Amino acid sequence: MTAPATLNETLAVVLARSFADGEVGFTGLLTGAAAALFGTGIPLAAMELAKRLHAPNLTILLAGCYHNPDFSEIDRLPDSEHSAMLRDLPCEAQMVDYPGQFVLKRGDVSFGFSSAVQVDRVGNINSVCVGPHDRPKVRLVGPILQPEHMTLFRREYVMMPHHDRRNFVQKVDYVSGVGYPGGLEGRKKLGLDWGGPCLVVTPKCIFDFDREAGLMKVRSIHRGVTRQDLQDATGFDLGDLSAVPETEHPSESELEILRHHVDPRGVLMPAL
Amino acid sequence: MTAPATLNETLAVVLARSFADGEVGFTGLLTGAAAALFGTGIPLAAMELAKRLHAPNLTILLAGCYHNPDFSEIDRLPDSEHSAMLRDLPCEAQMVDYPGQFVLKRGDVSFGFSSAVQVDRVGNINSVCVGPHDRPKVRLVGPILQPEHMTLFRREYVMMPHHDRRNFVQKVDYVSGVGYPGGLEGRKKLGLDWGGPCLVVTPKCIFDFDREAGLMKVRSIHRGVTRQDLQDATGFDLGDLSAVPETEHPSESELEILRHHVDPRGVLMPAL
Amino acid sequence: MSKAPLVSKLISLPEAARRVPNGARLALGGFAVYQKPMAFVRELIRQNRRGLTVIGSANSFDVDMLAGAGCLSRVETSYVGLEKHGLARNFRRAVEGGRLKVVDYPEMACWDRFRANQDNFDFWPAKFLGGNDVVTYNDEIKTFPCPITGRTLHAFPAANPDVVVIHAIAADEQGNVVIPARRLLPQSGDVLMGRSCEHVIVTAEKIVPKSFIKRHARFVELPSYRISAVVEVPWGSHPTPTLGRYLSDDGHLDSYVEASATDTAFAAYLDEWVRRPADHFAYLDKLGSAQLSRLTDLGSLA
Amino acid sequence: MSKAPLVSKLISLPEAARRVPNGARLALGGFAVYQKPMAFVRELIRQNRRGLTVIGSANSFDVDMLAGAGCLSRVETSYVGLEKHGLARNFRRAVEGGRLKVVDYPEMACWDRFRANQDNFDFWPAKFLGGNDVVTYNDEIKTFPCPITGRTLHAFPAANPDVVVIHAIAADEQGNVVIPARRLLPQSGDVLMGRSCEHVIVTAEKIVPKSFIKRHARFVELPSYRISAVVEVPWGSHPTPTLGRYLSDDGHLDSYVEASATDTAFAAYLDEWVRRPADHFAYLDKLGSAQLSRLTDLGSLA
Repeated sequence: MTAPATLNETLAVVLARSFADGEVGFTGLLTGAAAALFGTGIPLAAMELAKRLHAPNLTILLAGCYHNPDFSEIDRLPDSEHSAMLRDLPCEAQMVDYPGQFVLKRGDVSFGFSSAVQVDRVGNINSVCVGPHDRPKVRLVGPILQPEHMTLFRREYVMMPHHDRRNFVQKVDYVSGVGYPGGLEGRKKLGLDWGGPCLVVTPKCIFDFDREAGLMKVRSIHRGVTRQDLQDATGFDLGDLSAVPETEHPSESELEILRHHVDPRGVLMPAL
Repeated sequence: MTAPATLNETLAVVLARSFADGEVGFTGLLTGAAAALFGTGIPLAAMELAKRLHAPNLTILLAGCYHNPDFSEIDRLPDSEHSAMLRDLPCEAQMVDYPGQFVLKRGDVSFGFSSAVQVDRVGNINSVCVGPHDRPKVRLVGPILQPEHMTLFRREYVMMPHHDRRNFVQKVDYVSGVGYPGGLEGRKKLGLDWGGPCLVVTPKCIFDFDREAGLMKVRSIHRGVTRQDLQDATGFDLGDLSAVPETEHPSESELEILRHHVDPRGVLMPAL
Repeated sequence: MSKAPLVSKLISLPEAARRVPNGARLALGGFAVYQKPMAFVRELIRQNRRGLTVIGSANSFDVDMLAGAGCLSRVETSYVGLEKHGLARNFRRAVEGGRLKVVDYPEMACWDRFRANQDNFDFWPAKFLGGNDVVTYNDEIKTFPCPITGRTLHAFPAANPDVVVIHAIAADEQGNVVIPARRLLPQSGDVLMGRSCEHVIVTAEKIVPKSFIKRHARFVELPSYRISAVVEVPWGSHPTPTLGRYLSDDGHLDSYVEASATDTAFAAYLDEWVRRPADHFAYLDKLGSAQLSRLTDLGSLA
Repeated sequence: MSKAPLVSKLISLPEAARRVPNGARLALGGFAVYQKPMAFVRELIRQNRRGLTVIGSANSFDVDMLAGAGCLSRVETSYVGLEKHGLARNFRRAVEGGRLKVVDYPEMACWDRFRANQDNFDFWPAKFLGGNDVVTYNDEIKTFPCPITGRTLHAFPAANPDVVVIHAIAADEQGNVVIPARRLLPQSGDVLMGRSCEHVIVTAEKIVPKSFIKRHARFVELPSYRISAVVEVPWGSHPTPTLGRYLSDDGHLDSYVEASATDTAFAAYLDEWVRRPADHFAYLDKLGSAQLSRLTDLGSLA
């Protein structure tokens, strides 16, 4: 009998089911074990799985540049975006210039994955600073490509490797990626044509959005996580969680493909 | 004793003397014997001559793309801009994209050469139409790069292979390259930061400009051309030509270099 | 587990041409007399397309042939001419006869208009249009103050093609397009156009397998998701050249130019070379293998 | 007749660094942790430069080292971090201590700011900034109506560097710079920066003869007339990589990161690795031939 799905596998399958055929999916190349797993490894496994199921024409943009790379001959994920290793990784196209193959501002990217230090109730994300901008308590790396992820990509998966009160806050200290302030109407008023977060994926749960109202809500809770655990780890009120289901499980065949074809050597999702 | 300079040689020398070291000179690749000679061949000979005299650091942009090409192994000038022949012509850099190596809008091009069907008193040029634009008597090729030549290049040499009343007109039927309407002040009012025609070179004379007043005037008349010939061939009043000198002559050494080093095989300036 | 088959975007030339409706804004790749999608142009004529607007950077036989066949109502470009082959006489007659409107743009402004679409802007700024009659005769060009300095600038409109058609050397059935390493300006223009529109049709000298694409990954400048349809059309830019495959067919172009002297002679040319041949291969057979072979460009063997 | 000698733009590293005055707006090439002109950065620190603004697309050790040495007053970029090596701790302390102002821009907006200078515009339009705090904290970003559609757009200011410094593999004494065929995004950023400013300094792994330039004409993306000065600096991006020559020196970077934990430890690092070595070659000798050799990247032999 097949061993039960790990959390990583479960998340990869949930993501895979949400991709449509022909879409273009963009990952960064995150570093650090947990961030790399959530921001890069699980998304890549999910896309590779989807390509073997219902979405053979999905295009993977590894590190935002390398089209449909071939992982079959590498032992670990690259940890440098524009290095000799990625230059030499077999793929179908390399983006080496901007504007490049995918036309960012025309919305060629169907979905992306980002990470952040803070996420708030309306789905804004922050990687710039904790505390006031001009004299922050903690200065972070900066907005990077988050502004583009959250507006120019058609939708965004926010991948949060940690789920603590300091990460899930009432209001982010700096909006470096825009969620749904004022809901869909609010985004329209801000001049944003499309895009925004669709799911927020954490080690405890999966959030989706009431996009009209502009509010993040718990879509499912992972097996083994109690409703109380989840609320305690979250810096804003999650409301009544009694009707929230457990996160959907992979099927036998999804797990089989994931384990034996997508990532047989644990390159994409190494055991931490 | 050296044979006297031909008109082509004289023009090449006049042009060469006007180039400064370190400048960047742009030729198109004109076709048709007379146009190719005036628009491409004589300018190239002039630049190659200047490189051997006072301007070794001048950069030649053949057909606007091919940096300092090596003509030593070709028998005739190319007659196609983006052909296999130019791809394979040895040079120091190929511009294969826009924006490319020379930064057009920052004024990297010091001077260019253009041709036109009409030139008028203030130095406007026209290659779009004769007669009204919406129902022209003669439709020509279009503005091509003339708008850029006359504003974004630092200065322009207008090379006119023919000097007739139909070419030198009071007012062009369509301004596809701007001269000095209203003089320097006029250009400033039009929002133009630099550039404009410096010389107009014809088989009969060389014009320069009173840039303050914005008027073309005869700088010199070629040997063998009478003042009456010149006025008769020009569609506007040239004023009192009595003090206008004959076009300056090449020196012995300039001619020697031109004939024996720049164009010993008549590739750049074939005898027509 | 083997992956599911990929979607093929390969269609026939007649099918591809049917995707350009009457009245469409059509951008044709290539530049001046180089690498024009001429087989596609001939198919449009065979299908008797009407009322097209062609948007380009520099045009030649593409626009001239369409003008001569009465397919065009408007051209937006910087140049319509045949370079060493002279003026575009069908085009001239159509414009002088009031049957074809030309909207003139400076050459690099034509590129900028596609750059605007690539950036999803509706306009592109310009500092160099003052005093130029391209503004006088184009009320789509506006002035506006620079939002930083206040200086008055011109804004010209994005190209806004409905359909882009380019001719390339190689593509796979999914629409991954290879641009050869030794490219020149026309090939870059094709890449830019291919990034300016959501409906891009590629005619390719050769449909190649995925292994070829992977071996040339650095040169796949237009990936599958940018391309709507692919057509295999060897010699597809004839009589204009395709860099790395064949040179300009100057002999054929001379006969073209001669025929373009009058409407009657050109109608005969169209009958002979466009309408009467059953399809593109009948056209190639009519040219003959000797003539085609002579045109070969070896490209680079390095 | 032989031509006159060409002007050499070759100068020493100290001379080159002196061309960046206190208070200058300095754009540093490379991207994130890749191919940063680190030898040039170290020379600026040796010369005790003050009050610099660094403008970039994504920054790392370059900005962190300058911040740790007190050279900076302002940074305009999308990212300052060390990727797999963690946060940029000197930078963090300087910002958190109020000694360094950061103007945050979205990543591709950073590129667009240089594209603006390349097009000689004072601004670049954007449709995607609504609701983002990059606007809240930056009064140089303006709104304006699209001159064609009337829609409200943002305009962010051009990068406006006083000096651009990039590190490349090869250049000749005249400043023709070769970008290798197998380049990636950082090398394209260098090309863009090199086309955005009239004062461009190139540090090059190797000064090559004109024959090398001619053999690589397709790859001379920054020609002589774009370049103000050239410096020969082998291993000039160390400890960051130069694609096609050497990899990242992760061992050295670990010791850097460790030293950056406190001001005191970092001052000791700067003394040891920047101020005490007599020049760049003393720095390389201190690293030692074994360590340098291990880093070699063969690039492509094809």
